[in-house]
Amino acid sequence: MTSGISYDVAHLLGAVVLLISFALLVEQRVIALISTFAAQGVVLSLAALWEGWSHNIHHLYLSAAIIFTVKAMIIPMTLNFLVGAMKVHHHETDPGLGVGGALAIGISLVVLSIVSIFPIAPAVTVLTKESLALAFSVLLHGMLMMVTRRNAISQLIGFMSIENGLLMAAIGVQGMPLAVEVSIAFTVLVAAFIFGIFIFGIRDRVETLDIHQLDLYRGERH
Amino acid sequence: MSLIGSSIGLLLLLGLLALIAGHCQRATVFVYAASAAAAAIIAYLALSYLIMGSIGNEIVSYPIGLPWLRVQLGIDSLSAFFLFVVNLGAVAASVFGIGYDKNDGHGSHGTGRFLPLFPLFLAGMNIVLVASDAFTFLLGWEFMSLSSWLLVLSTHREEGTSRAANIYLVMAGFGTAALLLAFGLLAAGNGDITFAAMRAVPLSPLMASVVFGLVLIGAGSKAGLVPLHVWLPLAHPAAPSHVSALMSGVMTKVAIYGLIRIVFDLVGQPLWWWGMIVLVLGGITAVLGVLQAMMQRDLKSMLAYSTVENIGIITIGLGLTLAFQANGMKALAALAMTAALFHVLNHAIFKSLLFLGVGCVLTATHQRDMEKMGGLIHKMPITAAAFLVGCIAISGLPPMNGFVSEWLTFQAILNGSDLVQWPVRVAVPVVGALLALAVALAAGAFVRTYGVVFLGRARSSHASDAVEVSFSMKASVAVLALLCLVIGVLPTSVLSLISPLISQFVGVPLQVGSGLSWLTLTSETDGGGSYNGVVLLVMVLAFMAGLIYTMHSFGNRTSRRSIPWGCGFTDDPGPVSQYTASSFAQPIRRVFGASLFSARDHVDMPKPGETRAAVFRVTMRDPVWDWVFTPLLGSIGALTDKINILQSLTIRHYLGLMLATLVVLIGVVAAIQ
Amino acid sequence: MPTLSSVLLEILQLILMLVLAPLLVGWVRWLKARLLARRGPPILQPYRDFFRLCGKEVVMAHNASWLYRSAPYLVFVFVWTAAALVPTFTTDLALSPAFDLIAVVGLLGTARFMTALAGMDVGTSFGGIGSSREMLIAALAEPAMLMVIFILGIVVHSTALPDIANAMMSGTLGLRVSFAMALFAILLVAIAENGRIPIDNPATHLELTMVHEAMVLEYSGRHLALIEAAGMLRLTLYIALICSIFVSFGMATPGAGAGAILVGLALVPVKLAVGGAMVAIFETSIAKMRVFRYPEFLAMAFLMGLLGVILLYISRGW
Amino acid sequence: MLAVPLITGALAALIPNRRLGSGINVLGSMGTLAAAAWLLWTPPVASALVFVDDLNIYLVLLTAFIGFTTTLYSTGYMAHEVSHGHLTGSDVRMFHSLFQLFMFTMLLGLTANNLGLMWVAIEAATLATAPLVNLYRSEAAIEAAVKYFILCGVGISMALFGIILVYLAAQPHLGSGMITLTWTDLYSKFAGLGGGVNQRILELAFVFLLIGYGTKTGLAPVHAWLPDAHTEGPTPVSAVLSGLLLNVSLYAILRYKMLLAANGDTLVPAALMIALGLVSLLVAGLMLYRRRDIKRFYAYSSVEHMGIATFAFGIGGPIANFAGLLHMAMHSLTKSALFFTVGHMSQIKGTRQIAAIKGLVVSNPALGWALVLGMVMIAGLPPSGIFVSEFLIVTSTVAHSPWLVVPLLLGLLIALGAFILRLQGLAFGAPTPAVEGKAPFATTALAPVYLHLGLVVVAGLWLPGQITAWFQAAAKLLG
Repeated sequence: MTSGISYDVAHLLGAVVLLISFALLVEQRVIALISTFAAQGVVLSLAALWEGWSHNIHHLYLSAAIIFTVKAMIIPMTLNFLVGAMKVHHHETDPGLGVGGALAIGISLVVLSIVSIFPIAPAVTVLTKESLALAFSVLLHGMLMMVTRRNAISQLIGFMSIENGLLMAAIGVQGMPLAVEVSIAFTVLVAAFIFGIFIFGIRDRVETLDIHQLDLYRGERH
Repeated sequence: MSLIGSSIGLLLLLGLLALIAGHCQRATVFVYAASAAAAAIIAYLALSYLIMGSIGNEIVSYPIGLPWLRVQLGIDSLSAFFLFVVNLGAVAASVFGIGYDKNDGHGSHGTGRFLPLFPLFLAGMNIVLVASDAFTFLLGWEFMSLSSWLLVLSTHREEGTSRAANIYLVMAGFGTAALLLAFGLLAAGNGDITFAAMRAVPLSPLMASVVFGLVLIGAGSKAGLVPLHVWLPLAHPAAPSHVSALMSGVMTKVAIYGLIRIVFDLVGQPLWWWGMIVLVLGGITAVLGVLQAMMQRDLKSMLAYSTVENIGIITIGLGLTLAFQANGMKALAALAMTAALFHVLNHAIFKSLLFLGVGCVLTATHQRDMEKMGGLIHKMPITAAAFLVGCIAISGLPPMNGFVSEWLTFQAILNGSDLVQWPVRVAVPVVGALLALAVALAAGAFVRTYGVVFLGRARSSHASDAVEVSFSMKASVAVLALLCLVIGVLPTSVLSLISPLISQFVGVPLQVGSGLSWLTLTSETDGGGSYNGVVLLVMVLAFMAGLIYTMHSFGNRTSRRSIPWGCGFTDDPGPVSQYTASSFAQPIRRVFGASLFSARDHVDMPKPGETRAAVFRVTMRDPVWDWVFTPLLGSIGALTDKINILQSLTIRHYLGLMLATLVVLIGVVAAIQ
Repeated sequence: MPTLSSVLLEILQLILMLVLAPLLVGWVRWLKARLLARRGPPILQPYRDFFRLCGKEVVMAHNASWLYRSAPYLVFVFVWTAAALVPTFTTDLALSPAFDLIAVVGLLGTARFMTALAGMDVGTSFGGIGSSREMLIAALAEPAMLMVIFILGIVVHSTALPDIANAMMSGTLGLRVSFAMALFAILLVAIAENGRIPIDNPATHLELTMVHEAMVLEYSGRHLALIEAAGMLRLTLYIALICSIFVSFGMATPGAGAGAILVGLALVPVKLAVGGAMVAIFETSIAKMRVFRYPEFLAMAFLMGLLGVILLYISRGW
Repeated sequence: MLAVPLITGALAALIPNRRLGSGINVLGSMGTLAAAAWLLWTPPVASALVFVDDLNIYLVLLTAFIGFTTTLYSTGYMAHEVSHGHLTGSDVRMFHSLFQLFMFTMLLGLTANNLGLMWVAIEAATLATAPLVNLYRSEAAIEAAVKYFILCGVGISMALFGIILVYLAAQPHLGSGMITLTWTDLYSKFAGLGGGVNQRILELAFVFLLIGYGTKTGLAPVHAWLPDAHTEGPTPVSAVLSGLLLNVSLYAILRYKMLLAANGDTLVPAALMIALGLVSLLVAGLMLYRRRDIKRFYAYSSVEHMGIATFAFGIGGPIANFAGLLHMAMHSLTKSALFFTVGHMSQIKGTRQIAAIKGLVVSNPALGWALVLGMVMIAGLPPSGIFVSEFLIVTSTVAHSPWLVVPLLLGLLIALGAFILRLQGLAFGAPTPAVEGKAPFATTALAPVYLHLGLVVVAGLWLPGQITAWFQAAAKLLG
């Protein structure tokens, strides 16, 4: 029965990650987005932990730890700091698509990912397929978020949500080497770093965090 | 053959030399002289090949080109004939170039930088002619376009050159693309791009027709076949005159070579309706070309349009050849192909002559506008005489060479009634009428040109201050003029150059009349039509001598000069009262131009008492531009504007695009699976 | 190689054309005057004019070049050469095998080319008008002429004039509608090429109506004599040409005896006289056209020719 | 070889002196080139992390070579920018060190045997060049850098997802662990199994990899970062972005295509590559017409040429693959040369606006003719290597599927039209006034240009046997 329980728990955790990504899609306040993102990190690290425990893969513990520290703690804290440093108002919103639109498109993306992932692999276990499909959905949601949001911080969160999707896929596939997670973590760190620089750079120059303002400087508009 | 290869190599080396020492006057002279020598060697070798049927090794191979297909240069009778034609023009142009004043009416300095391209251009044309695989052929073909494009650009500071050059190279690229596709289809059987392999591949009629269409587009655009001729009247005049001579007189022949090489050699048995298409296109080209030529004020544009006309005449011959060959009428096919090839040679000679003559005029007057000339026959007698010969020849009048090839073409047309398929049978007389119209209009156009430029009185100080040009320039036009006469008088001598080629492609040689008197050109063995240049020349000379003697012995020999009849003016009304080029063309413009080119005369006549000058203006529109190219360019422009939106989207839009691409591709893959 | 008799006949032909041409023109002028109820000049007046002009001093424009001076000779020689090729009384001419109908048209073309150039050489407005219109007329006439040649080419399978005349005389071709069309076309062409009414009026010197006369307006003395003689020769040539094709009876064939040749010779003036009379009658009964109606006139000729070709195709089965 | 740029980069970061820094930069690149050349004589040793075979050896050489010429060029360029106050000394220092870092990532990406490592290297290349794009710190540069970073970052995540899918497919056969991401092992296993691996997963993976690496390759419609990054960055950076980065990411796509081909017959990679290649070619070709900024013009031309190369690999077969490889090399050489001329030109004329520059062959003959030569070459006219590659691509496409030739030729013609139009405007006509008559560093600026173009001309007429052998072997590997 362990396999049954392990399946159920993994299933549950994966679904929660997806749900949180829906929450990310519809959440409008920037500050709240950061907290939601942190929650996603926590659930993801739990998923990694569970996967490692149920399949007895030790390096996944390490992965879980990295995910927890980076995604659930360091990055949200950094972002909160940024928000504070740049005096972003607590009620500043970034509406994106609106609840209805975000949900409609989000659900169709989930359908797409299931339709595309499920038929491909009769040989692979159901769990792998499912976690892949969920991961793909999270990834697509991250992209959707980047497409619809204007605020630099919400964009950054969308970007990292994509990374979360990737992590989820890496965890879901058995025996993915550690190098991958480390590299992801590494990338995300640097990403945050660079983003921070850009955000400050943007702020220095443009006096706003609204990415939309940058569009004024895109090349050869006329 | 290896000598030909070396000569081409020499031309390439000369290009490099000129690149290094382009500024030095001596180097210029040397480069032109050496180009002339190299071209002369090739022409000599080609001639000896045609006469003797062999010049040693027919194929040489060089360690360049594609890794698995080294460049091979080969010669056969077709190559040899065109090598002769091309290098004949090249020698004349090179000799002319020695003396060609840098300040040739283009007002450009720094032409020295463009000098390297002259031998490279010659090399490019020669490479096309001796290529024995598609890669080398297209390499030479593009090289030829490219170097001539840069030569056109040597006058880049002039208004209009840039547009001309741009249209030229894009059209050339278009033509090359069509040829590339044609070669690809020819080779598709086994992927082997040597001509030998292509000959061996049998094509289905459909595939052969597609190849034929592509070649017609590819070679036709280079040759200047309507409606792909639009670049030609822009580009040819823009180049320096000796380059114009090469482009018009010679490069168009390379295009004809391409057409013959692929359609007659590589594709195989033609279908009858190919002949029909080529024939009709040729007729239309001839008439449209000459009508436009009639209406040009710019000397070089006029000659360029006349090239379009002559390409039409050549094409008519080729179309008839195809039609006859498709019906298995070998003797008539031989006649028609002889006509076409003869005209190739003739046009190369007299068009080079005319362009070089215009080069002389430009050197002397620094003008291209006919309306500013006049009376040059007094200032430049030798140029004027040579140019007159060219005008008679290009108008297709005896005793010059142009008449001979047009006569042959008419003979071929008159036999077109024997064809089997009724559409061609109806087309043949109509095309014949078009050809007759074109030839007669050409005579009108050249009367106009010669009359306005060389005859009458000088219309500007440019013309009245003109002086005769340098020796090398005079020499090259004089020699070409002599050639026009010699070929016109002894046409049968040229036939012996063409007959090996005819035997190779048609299967039977042209049957020169045997039962008839010496040196008579006949269309068939048993009579048919006939023309004898020698008899004509002898008669004309004898009658002239007799006549002059008679008139001067028995008539009044005195003469005096006076002012001409001025329609009631007692004072000399001056040169402005002369008929101008525009007024000469006016009847033709009213008759043909009004409907074909929407030609309109606009007269702005001041009211009595007003002191301003009256203004006369002619507007013309080219139907090909209006119907084909302007809409095409417009739609590309509109498409460009639409797609340009992609340049300035926001980051989020781009991400959306990425997402959409992902979704679409996944959908596609799912569909494939 | 040409036989001796054909050489002799050729020389006879050359002289005959030269002699008959002014006579023909004199006859046409006299007849026209009579038709207009005038007395008219004597028929031999053209000869007198010719010799009178030859005796006069030449007056040339200051600007006239060597081309202007040599043009009359060249024009005369080319037209005369062409005239020597058209069978009139015999088809056995020494030069005929050397030149066919197209070559004859070409020779006349060269003559016209030189005339037109000469018209532009003096640098006045009249010469230009004349040259310009002359070249327009020639261009319009040429397709119609080709149609005539095409019809003959289909039937006779040759463009050689003796072949055509022989074939027509043989009577094997029968009467065909196409020939009527061809005759009609070539008549219109001949009118246009010779500058007769309604295309041009050889008698006018009114500036705006001149075509041929405008080109040669500045010529005088012996030059004018040659130009006029060439014009007469050309008219004779065309009438002879039409006769040799369409009313070719009575001509001597190669190898025919002296009697046949004499019959042929006797018939030539008769044919020319009838042709000339027709010209005179036609000219007096019609008015000159505006320049821009020429295209209609000659297009009619061309269409007749084309119709003839197509009818011929039909009659022979596609 | 890999160590040299890394050390040089560190050194360059440490040394404050600008002249010394650029000297070290040049020396380092020379060392890299020498090390790469040394590879030729040492038999390739495959380890789990790095390996060398016929496909990447030529790209390594090319990369090292262009890196070297670019550093040569950048000495003069950077000196000019500093002396005109566009950049500060510390900017140049950053440039040198990041440039060497970029070279390191490129070479690592090319030689990596581990798919993860390759991914990391390519991602790191983005990170190294994003600050370089932003070197001038103008608003437009920030926008370009942000766009570059975000689009490539998202793109590369797609690629990672693809890698995970590849792993998923291979895992049942190779087991877990690093070996399953080692390319050589994967390849031999796939080839050995002969179709045993789940092809549908691989095909799906290829979609992600194509979009991911395709973003970096600059394939339309995911090319959007490319024009801006090329335009706003300093010219040496534009040259290496266009000449090297695009190649390396296309190389990455090829590696996966080889895996799929080894596993068995599949239409998907070919179809997708052909489609994206054609779209890139046509979109970029049309884009060229409305360009006002000369560097952006060239950037779109890069998109176009990457499209052509991708198309060629999509067609497949020994000749088209050969042509694709040749096209990549020729495009790199020509395009970097063109960027050099453009940088030089904009420094002399003080503008990058196409409309504001005319008559270069008159005012600056050496530069103007280099531009003419380069533009003619890139437009695919002979005697250029690009002519050869395009010829081969078209002829092999005709043999493969004739109808594809029509859009291909159409795209080539459209691009040709744009090139000729712009070239004539820039090079000919009456010259426009220059900010400075003659740039003091003409030699270092133009020597690399003529060197590159000379190589392209030679390649257009004659390819050395060794290079042909590499290309043919690699073409065979590509299937």
